[in-house]
Amino acid sequence: MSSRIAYFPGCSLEGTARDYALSLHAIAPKLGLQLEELLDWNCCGATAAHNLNHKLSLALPARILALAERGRYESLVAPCASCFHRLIATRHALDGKKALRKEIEDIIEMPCQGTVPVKNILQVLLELGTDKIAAACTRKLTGLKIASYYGCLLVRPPQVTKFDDPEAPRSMDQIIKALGGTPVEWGLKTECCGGGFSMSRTDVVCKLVREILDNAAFEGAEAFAVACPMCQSNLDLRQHNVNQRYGTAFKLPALYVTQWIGLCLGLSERELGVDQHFVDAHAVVRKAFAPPAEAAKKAPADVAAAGKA
Amino acid sequence: MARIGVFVCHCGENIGRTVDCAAVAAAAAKFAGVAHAADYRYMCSDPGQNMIRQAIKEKRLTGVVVAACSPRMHEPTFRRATAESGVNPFLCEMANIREHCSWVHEDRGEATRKAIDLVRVIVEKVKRNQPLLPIRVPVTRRALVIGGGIAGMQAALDIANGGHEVILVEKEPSIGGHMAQLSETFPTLDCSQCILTPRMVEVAQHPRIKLYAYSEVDSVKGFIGNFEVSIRRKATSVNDALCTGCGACQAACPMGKIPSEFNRGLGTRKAIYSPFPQAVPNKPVLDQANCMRYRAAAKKGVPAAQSTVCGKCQQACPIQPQKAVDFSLCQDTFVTEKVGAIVVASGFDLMPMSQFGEYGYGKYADMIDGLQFERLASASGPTQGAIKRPSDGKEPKEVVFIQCAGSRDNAKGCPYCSKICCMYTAKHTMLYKHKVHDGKAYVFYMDVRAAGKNYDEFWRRAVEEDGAVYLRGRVSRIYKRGGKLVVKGVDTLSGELMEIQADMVVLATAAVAQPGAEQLAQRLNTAYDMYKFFSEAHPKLRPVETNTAGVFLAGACQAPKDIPDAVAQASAAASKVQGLFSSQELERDPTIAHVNEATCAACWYCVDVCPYGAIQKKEIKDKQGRLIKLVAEVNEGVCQGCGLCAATCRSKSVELDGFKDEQVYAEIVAL
Amino acid sequence: MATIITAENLKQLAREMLKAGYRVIAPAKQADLVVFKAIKDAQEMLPESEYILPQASFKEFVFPRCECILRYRFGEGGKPVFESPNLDGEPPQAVIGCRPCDAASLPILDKIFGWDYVDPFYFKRREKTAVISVACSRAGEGCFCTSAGYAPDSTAGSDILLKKCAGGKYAAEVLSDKGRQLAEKFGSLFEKVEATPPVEVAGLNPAFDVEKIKPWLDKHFDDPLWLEIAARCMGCGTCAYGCPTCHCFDMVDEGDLAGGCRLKNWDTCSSALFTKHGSGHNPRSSQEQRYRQRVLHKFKYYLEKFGLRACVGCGRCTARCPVNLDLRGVLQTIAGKQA
Amino acid sequence: MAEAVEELRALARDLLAKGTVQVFVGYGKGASPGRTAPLIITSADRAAELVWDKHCLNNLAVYLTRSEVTKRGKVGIVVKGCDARAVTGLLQEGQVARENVVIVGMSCDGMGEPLLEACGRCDVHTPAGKDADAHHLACDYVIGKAAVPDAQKEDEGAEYADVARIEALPLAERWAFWQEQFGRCVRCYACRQVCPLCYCKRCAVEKNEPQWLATSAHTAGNFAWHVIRAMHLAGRCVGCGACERACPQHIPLSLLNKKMAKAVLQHFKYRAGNDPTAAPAVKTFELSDENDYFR
Amino acid sequence: MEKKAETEKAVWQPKIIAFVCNWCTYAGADLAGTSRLKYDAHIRVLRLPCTGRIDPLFILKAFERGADGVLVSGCHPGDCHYNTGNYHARRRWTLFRELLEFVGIDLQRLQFAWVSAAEGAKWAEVVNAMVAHVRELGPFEGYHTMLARSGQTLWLAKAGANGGNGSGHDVPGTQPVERSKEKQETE
Repeated sequence: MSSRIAYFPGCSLEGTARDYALSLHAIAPKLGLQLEELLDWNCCGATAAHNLNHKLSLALPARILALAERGRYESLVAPCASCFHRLIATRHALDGKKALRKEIEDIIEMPCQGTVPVKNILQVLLELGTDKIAAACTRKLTGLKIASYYGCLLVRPPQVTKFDDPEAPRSMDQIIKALGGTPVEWGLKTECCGGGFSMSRTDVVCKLVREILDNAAFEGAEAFAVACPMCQSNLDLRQHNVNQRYGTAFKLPALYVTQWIGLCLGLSERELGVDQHFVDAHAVVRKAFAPPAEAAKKAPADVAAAGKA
Repeated sequence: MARIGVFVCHCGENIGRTVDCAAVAAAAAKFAGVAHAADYRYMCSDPGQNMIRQAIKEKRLTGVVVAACSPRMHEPTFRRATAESGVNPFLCEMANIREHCSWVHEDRGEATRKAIDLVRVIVEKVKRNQPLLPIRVPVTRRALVIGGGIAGMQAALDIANGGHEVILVEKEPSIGGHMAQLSETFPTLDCSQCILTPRMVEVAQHPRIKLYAYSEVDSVKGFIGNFEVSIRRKATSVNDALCTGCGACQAACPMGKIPSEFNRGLGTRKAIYSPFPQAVPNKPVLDQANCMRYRAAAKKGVPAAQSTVCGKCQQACPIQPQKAVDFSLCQDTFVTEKVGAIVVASGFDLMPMSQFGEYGYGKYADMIDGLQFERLASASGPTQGAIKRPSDGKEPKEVVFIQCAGSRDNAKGCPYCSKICCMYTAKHTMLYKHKVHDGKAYVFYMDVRAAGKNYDEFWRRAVEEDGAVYLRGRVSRIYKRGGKLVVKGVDTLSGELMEIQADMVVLATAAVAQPGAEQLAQRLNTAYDMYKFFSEAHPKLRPVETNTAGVFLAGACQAPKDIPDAVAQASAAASKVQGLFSSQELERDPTIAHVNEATCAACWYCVDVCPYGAIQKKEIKDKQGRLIKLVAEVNEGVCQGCGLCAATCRSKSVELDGFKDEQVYAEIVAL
Repeated sequence: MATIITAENLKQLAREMLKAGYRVIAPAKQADLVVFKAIKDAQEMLPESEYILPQASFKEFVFPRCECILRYRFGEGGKPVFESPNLDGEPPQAVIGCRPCDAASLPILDKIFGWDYVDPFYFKRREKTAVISVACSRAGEGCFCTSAGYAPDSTAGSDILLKKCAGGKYAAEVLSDKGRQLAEKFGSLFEKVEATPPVEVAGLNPAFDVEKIKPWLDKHFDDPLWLEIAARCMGCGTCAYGCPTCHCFDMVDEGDLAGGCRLKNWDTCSSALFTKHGSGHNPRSSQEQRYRQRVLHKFKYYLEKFGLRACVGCGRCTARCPVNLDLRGVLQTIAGKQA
Repeated sequence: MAEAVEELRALARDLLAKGTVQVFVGYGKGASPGRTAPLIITSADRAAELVWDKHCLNNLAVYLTRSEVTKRGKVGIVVKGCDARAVTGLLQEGQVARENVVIVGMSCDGMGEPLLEACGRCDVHTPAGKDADAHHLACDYVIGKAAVPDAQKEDEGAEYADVARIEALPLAERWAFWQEQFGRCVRCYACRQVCPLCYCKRCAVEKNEPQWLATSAHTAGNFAWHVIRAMHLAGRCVGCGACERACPQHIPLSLLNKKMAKAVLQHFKYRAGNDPTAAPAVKTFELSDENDYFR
Repeated sequence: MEKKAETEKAVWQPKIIAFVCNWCTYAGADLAGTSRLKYDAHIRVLRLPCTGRIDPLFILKAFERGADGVLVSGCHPGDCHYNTGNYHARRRWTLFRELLEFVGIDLQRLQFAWVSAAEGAKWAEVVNAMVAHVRELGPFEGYHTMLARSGQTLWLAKAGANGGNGSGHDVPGTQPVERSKEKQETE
């Protein structure tokens, strides 16, 4: 059975995270996911709105929810963790609050009952079933050590997202496992990456990203799996700055979980936009799909290289 | 026909000033059923009381109404006077024309009219009052103490020394409780075992204390003075009568890898074991789940006695001819004890570390809780008191102590303060520094709460003399990096983010209720709070009683407590019990509820609303013993006379003596 | 020589009686119900075509559901002072438009209230009451007057009996002095005609032979039939309180320390409390016993004592009964049995 | 309905014949067309008298506490989905022992012609059968399958519209309205007698020491009687409407009970008769219960 | 006419019955006394062990006795001498007051308060407020008329105690007494 899912790109999947969108749309048909882009969608307000105006920060996502309801969709998926968070947080905020909901409905001039559930990409994939994903694979990430990095918005706050374990999430690791990869047990799965400070306070972001890279590498990770444009850009874009700043030599490509899946479905790095990353993923990918013998030879070297201060 | 006497008091000027007492008396004299009415300057004075006594005799009064001050003031006085002249004291009532009338109103006319109304009301009530006799309940002068920790032991000893028999029930193989696990105690740093073990021995040897170790309270029937308690004695496979506690069996047991509960998993024990060397009673118990023989027998589906597997413990037992280790003793047994009072001292537990996701769910070997540290530091512990970290036995050089791990944390469902952590953490830093001189001890804290004799001085010593580094702030995350635990927190005083590469982390995890406290409370039909701690009857004035008469509280089962507090409360509970035991019978206020069995519809609403569980179901049978119907029945020993049942009963089949429907009705109609 | 009154004049009669200070009791609408009520305006009175039987008889205008029969208060020294309500002030009243069955209940009630002790409250009202009934031009589903020994045009209890005839007219049969006085007093409204015009009177075949009832009852005080019928009886008073002939009452005092009054309230033998003793013992402890009492009282005891049955066959008890306990059916069954 | 009635008769015949039950309570032919009457039979050969049609209004649960029925042994009883609520109430309050009654649930598309207003929003057209969980009354047998779908759980607004209509009146008009209604009551107690939840051996109004409630059918007495009855049914009334149907004076008694049901739902989030394991709202409390009206 | 109305208002005094628990409110009222606080005299206190003992029947009966207002008061939530009596009572009242309002009774005439043993001042306040409210509403005409229609003469009142009303006509045999005369009697 294929259920109609409303797809909300938000700004990043149209911009910085075009590769995220690319890979998602590449794998969706292969997995039988029926994504329909929400017509006339608007900005979710992201971090900016609720710093400026509480009502606005609710009204913007509310309108998106309303559109999904009008379209009678089974669910609404927002691949961007920030969009996801705004949408689900709004749904939560309006839940059971008659007066507030009325007010917001008046602002957006649409009924907003909160009937359509909001999901992030991981939820959608898990509900699809890891076995189904595994089955669809044409090749496997033979034993590639991948650190799943969730960041702050996918699983928190728990009472709102009601998804996975807020302190030690497992969902992405399960998918990686299904792809034949080896999930890395590490401590900073949900540590802050610096998010929006990427530009304004690069120093802060570098400090935070470094710790993440460091711990992941230390636990033997060869690459990251992410599901948030913000995380991806910080890990990927800033890795080079970190190495410069701290004299480290991290070389941990950060791929969207959708990209990892795509690769295993036999799609090319280009089709999935993997080639658009700053940290070149090619080597790791090649290794992943290379026969085990070769993989064994290659692995330790760059791990050792990494993490040296 | 009723013959009521009405006595109006002037209370000097207090009533007379605003109420025309003579007029009130005159009006009362005209009420139907009033045989005598008089007013007097001071009714409560001897001459005043004599007036009443006389009138009762001369006018053959059947009831007395004293219009004076509040019944809360002088009701006992006048009821006594009434009783002295041979009329049941409950046929005397007061109309409150002082506090409720003369003192609060100015207009003499109004006040007098109101006074007359109030008197009429009470006259009508007294006409319908019935003589009541105080309820006498026989008291079994034996006490049950649940829990053999320091509080339970103290209570047991005090009661026993007071001359009464005590049944002491402990669920572990040995008494001693958490205190037995402690290395030293604050604020004196004296060795816990040194002060505790003599007490344990005293309990064991006390002629009036019957100790049931490795046992649990299974059910409680009855009420104050008359409880019947069924106790489950868990199977030990050891014949206590024969066993000398020589320990040969333990030595012989091949199962060496079982984590020791007493050492909180830091050490190991055998399948047949006593938790620690000074255990009381010093008899081992056999843990069937971990015994080869029992496992094998279970697989085969034969009783262990018939199995031939292992049996080394039995072979090793020196007792002849019949061995003390006896595999036929494999079933729990039950004993019933009759007691008059119950002291609950079931203690507390620590919040499991698995609840701390941000700290890795306690997955990290080198993250331990307070009690585990006590075991590390204890001379009798798994490391003989040497501070070695669990993972690799290395001596930790940097130790982080985290207070309020769970406590005062709504997110962990535990907003209260655990009270003991500040002090024992300070103690831990000292013990650590005394043993690892070059070590560094960091303490993350919210506040240091050191109220108590010599407490503040104590933690200051930890800082000033032993150089513990106190950081005011919370720890946001701990993760493993190689051999280190990376502790990320903030020092809110300097505003700095802290990151400490620790060798070992000690969580002062919240003190929580014992698992099973809830069930125990339900068995005892006592209230417990939202955190499953037992509730006291009144937070200020009845701190050691429960809302169930005859059940008292001692120690940390009521709320987290340190040793001195627990001991003090235990002694308080003990003295309550001895007070209760001071006479053969206990006298209770007779204003209690009764059920009209003819009209009771058996809907059990009264049973469910009664705050005291004082109403039970009663079977009505015919001569042949066939059940005719069930009805509600009030237990005189337990009922406190609130009348909730009476108001709840739809068929009006429950009446509350002293406030019967007829009485209240008459009062209302008199207005 | 016969007397005629037009429907219009019947209304006019009501109007003039009201003017003359009468309490006029007629079938009128009360929400969705047709009831007997003391109308304020002749317009309220329903035309004969719009009802068969009001939901209860007009009994309560001669035997109120609740009336004060004694007032007392305690004087000086608690001595009681009694005063009895005086009904002389009560206005004359006329029941217009009731059915012969209801009218027939009055002679029955007269018996019980006028037996060894003459109930002044009942008879004061009774004397002041004139009954102008209208014969039934059609029978209701539940009607069984013909089985009960009456007919759609029985004269019993009526002072004037009207029978419907063509052209919205009624042939008026004056049956008593009271009726005669009325006919004279309001003579202008009646017209004399030579011969009685043809009248419409409903035909209703008897459902059973009432004579067969008592003989069976005489012999079957204990009979499984009672439980079979009455196990389903709810024990409420809907039947009794709608019945034209039920007359049982209870007496209660309501008051306070200074005085009060004694009330005479309708009561019903269906209620478990009806026979309950102070001791708690109840000679009629179960519903079938109580239902048996109801039937025996109406068709045996009353008949033996007063020569009348306490049932006029209006069928209200069955219609009103929450569990549709069918008296007519029960009587049919009994009549069908061999005594 | 035709096959349902045959199935019902067969089942009743079987239960009585086998002695599974000694007495069977169902519906039989009424005295007049458009009515049925409760039918209580003790022998299998009378099973043919059972009927099942659009006029089976009575809530038979009331008989489960009547000695005239229970004294004959184990009872088999016919219930509609709505009546099952009353049975649930009786189980909750220990008036009926589940093992002493065999419950035959009848699937029902709604009763009355025209359809009863309450049936319009019925959400239990088909009573729960053996497979029901602990939180629903499980009928021993369920006959038929309702043709009409269960109503969606509508908002309280629609459910209590008639109550709201009264609430909307100014106080004085409300008072006048009820004065008129109560003024008509003749105290036949049909409302109480037909109510399955009014099972008390001795009703509050029958207590005469003291006589809290006047037995006289005057307005004041009636006022007190109906107010207290509503109180005694608060959180217990399952809304079957039997009282109102039984009232010969057509007093809208359901209004009072519905008002209480509404209040109980609003304040205590409880619906009577839904869950045999639930604690009735009026014998428990929450620390957080409404407190605003206390000074 | 005007004048008559005024004099009537002047002569009428409210009749208010209070049901209070023994442990908190009754003690609180005692405290009001010992503190010599002054409050309106037109309240009559009936003492019960606990608000949990107060049956709705009591309140109806109070109104039947011609009360113009009824006050119910006990321990604050959590302070009940019997632990939970007032919680159960609170549920009862939450429903009962809604019911009475539903049948047209102004809830100013039935008020509830938590007054602790320490709140003598609050008790005085509560009473004064209550009496003031009822004074504003005037006599409970609605109920009194119903009683009158039902032949419920308050004989005690006629005998000269507070309050008072006439007797009516709905129940035959009880003779009408015009209310104004009643009121003169009360003074």
